[in-house]
Amino acid sequence: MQLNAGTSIRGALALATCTLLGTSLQDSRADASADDWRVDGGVLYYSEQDRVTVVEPVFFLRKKTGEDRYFNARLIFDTMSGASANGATATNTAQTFTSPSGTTTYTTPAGETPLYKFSDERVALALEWERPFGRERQMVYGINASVESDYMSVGLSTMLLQNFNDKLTTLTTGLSANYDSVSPDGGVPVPMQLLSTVVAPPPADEEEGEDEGGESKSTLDAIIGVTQVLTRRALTQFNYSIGFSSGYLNDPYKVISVVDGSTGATVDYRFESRPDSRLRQSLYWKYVYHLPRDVVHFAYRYYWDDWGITAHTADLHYRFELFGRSYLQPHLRYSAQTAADFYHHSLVNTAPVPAHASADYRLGDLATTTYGLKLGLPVGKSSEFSLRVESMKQTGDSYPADAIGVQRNFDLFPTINATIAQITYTGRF
Amino acid sequence: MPVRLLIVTVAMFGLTACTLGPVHPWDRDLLAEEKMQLVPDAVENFLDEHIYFSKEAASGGQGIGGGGCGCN
Amino acid sequence: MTPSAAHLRRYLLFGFLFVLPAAADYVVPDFSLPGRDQTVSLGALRGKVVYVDFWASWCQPCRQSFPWMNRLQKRYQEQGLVVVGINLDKSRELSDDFLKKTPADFIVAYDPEGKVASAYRVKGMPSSYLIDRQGRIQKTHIGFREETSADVESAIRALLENQ
Amino acid sequence: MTLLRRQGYWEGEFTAMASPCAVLAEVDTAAEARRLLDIARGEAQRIEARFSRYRQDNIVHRINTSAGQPVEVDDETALLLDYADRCHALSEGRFDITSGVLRRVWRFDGSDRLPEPAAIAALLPLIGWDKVLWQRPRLTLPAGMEIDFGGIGKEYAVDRSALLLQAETRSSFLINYGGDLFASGARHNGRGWQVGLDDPSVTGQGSVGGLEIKRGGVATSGDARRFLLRSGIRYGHILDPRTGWPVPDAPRSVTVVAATCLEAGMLSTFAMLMGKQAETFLAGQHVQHHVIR
Repeated sequence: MQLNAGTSIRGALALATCTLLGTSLQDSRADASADDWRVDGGVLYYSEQDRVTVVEPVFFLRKKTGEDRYFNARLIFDTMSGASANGATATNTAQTFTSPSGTTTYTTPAGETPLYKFSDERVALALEWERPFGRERQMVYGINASVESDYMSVGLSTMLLQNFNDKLTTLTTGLSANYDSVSPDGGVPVPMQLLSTVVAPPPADEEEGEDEGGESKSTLDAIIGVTQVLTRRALTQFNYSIGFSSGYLNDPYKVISVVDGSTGATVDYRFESRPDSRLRQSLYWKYVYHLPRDVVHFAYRYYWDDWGITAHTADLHYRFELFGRSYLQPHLRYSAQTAADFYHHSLVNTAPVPAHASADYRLGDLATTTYGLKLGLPVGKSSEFSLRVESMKQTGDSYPADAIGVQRNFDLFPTINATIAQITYTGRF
Repeated sequence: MPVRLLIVTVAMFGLTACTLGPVHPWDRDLLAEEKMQLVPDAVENFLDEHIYFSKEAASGGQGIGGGGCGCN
Repeated sequence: MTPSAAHLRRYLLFGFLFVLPAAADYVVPDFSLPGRDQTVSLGALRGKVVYVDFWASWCQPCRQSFPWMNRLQKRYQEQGLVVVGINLDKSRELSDDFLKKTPADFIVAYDPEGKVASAYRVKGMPSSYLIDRQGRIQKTHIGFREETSADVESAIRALLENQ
Repeated sequence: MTLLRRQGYWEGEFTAMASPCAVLAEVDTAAEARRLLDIARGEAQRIEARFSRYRQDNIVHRINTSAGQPVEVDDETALLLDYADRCHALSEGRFDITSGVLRRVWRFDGSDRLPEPAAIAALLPLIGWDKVLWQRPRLTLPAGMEIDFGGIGKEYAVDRSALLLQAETRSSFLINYGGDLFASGARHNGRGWQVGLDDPSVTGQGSVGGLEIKRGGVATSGDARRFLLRSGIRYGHILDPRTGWPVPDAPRSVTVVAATCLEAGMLSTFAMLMGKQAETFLAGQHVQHHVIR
């Protein structure tokens, strides 16, 4: 461009200046876009009638670290206290139990379901990273760890989400592995050993402390699922998941009553014994529908495993939109499961000793019914406070047909009533 | 798969086939809402999974991973 | 294969085969839409470099693209750039609320039924189309990313430079 | 750093780039004014730290001591180098960021001590942007040569600070770094910001007429006190990099108003470098300008 006095270079200079100021502005000053942070703080209060009470404060953090890139962190504190059924059934005499190492004993009055007292604290931390790979694929990597006085767990997981049809269809596949180690206070019981044969150790071992080593188990889980947008108002998700655990799967604190074949009176107990592997599978379906203002979430799961347990679970949330951003959300959940093959409420002393046996009610024929209500209230421009109160009931066959003699006088499957209360604050900034 | 299960699967698919017309990107206003996400409240979902994991034998289905616990 | 599953499979297949026509020299369909104060017609903007952006109030990345589009419009106004934000909300009230919080210093047009969006085969939200002075699409883009907005801007400058 | 309450606006002052800097903002509260002042000051000091040739810890020092080895530069430096390259082309070599070495021989202290022509001639091989190999992001400066963003730095800092403030507030403000200005828009009363033009003969003490600016950049080249006088000829401090000598008949000062401070600064510098043809050059650019001879 010949710069004789008259030529105008103003346009070219203006463009060069824009180049300098334009791009340089973006490089040095990231656009502070809102909603990069989401923080959820919540406390769960779970309390069973005269059994265990759990207070569980949790802190969730989700930070957007780039386009479709997120960092998630979950910090969980768990304090459990109260009593838990040890597996033995109520009977017509008082009952005393000794811990596997024989160092602690506790007694239960006649006619009452034996419970053992415990309290424990647990801290768990999970970290997750979400990374996009092009517009259609997202990977999630996660690590987690959980520590309590007698239990430790570490694990990692990865999930792939692949979009099709302009994100109308999403295929999710995931894998996770966990390693847990349990070191029960009171020692690791010998499965199926009769409590009467447990010998209290000589005092000398006292100060060396209760804990005599521990056991471990590892778990592998895989999931494959499809999420499909059906209409402007509806989407559905369908997952198949499979999980395999192997190693020490027993509950070290659980025993099973041994009763006299004719009178049905409890004569002894055995530490429970479960198989050392478990293959779990489930089909899960979720359907979400947006009515003119309200939203319905319905989920159904069919579960089955090689312990002989099958379970149907249905879960329904109906969210009523109130004024502004507040809402009321009733919740209904029903789950019915069949007993594990080796579940028995008790064993007959004359019968041959089975390889595996457990009286843990959670492995029995069980129906869980939960209903509750959640209230959500807006806080400021984009934050929210919510309160949820629910009631949960677990019932089983209290008077099974195969009960013998005195057993018929007692409730062999006491109903559990629990209250669930949760307050949560969700902050976005 | 037991027969009962097959019936359940077919029923589900039947339900979803009704209106599968394409949903344009600009028709996803409702689907973009927070309450329409598959897990609208991660805290509640996590706590529920923890309760039922430790109070029932069945577990999982919705997602994977997450620390076990000696919950008893 | 239950009938519905077959339908689903065909539907998935259909998704794969679909390809947007080659972006360059594809003369963009004209449109005329109601604007905030007067009708907005693409034909009337022939001779200008036009940056069409389809957005909606519920779309999070759209919110982040507005400050950048405002800067674009202010910076290249004299050189002949026109930014047109086509809103696809079903109700005007939603977009009005959005614009109160996130002002748009560029032309806004309304396409509640998505007719123009269909004509442009919008594949994701937001979607943007860079149209040269002769009305041909030179660049299309789905989504908004800080990193890629820099080269969109240099493409705009290139189009502005050659008269 | 001070903050003063003025008639209808706040004025914050600080020093950076060896010159008095001010931010005038029509905001309501002192807190808001201080916030904007902090942002502007932060940016000015950031740019000074990165591009001043007086410091040993920045990219300019690394380049000037690279002894002929290629140096990889970051995006912002690359953009400035691209800009300098473009200005070099637009001014046909008159604007050259490698001409800084000439200050080793020229002292404009009003005396009559002109440097030896031989000393000037010895420096010429070390001057010339065309001798530099600039292939983004690598810059290779022949040994002994130096670059200096002095002619761009201050105006760049003004515009950068203005862009940051514009993203923070919609109220009107005026940024003034040592005479290089940017006004963001009309004031509440609809009028522009009043800008006094320094009288070069008594720089800093009196102005030779004012200028009202609503939106845009203002820059002034030329500094009446820096000259040499020998046998009746006044040698201004604006040097032509191609000859190493002051530009003959350059005006004492040129003030230009343009869309950005950078454009105003470049046009005023180009005009000074055009010497006798300064006025004709500026007339061809259709910008508001003011030349003092």
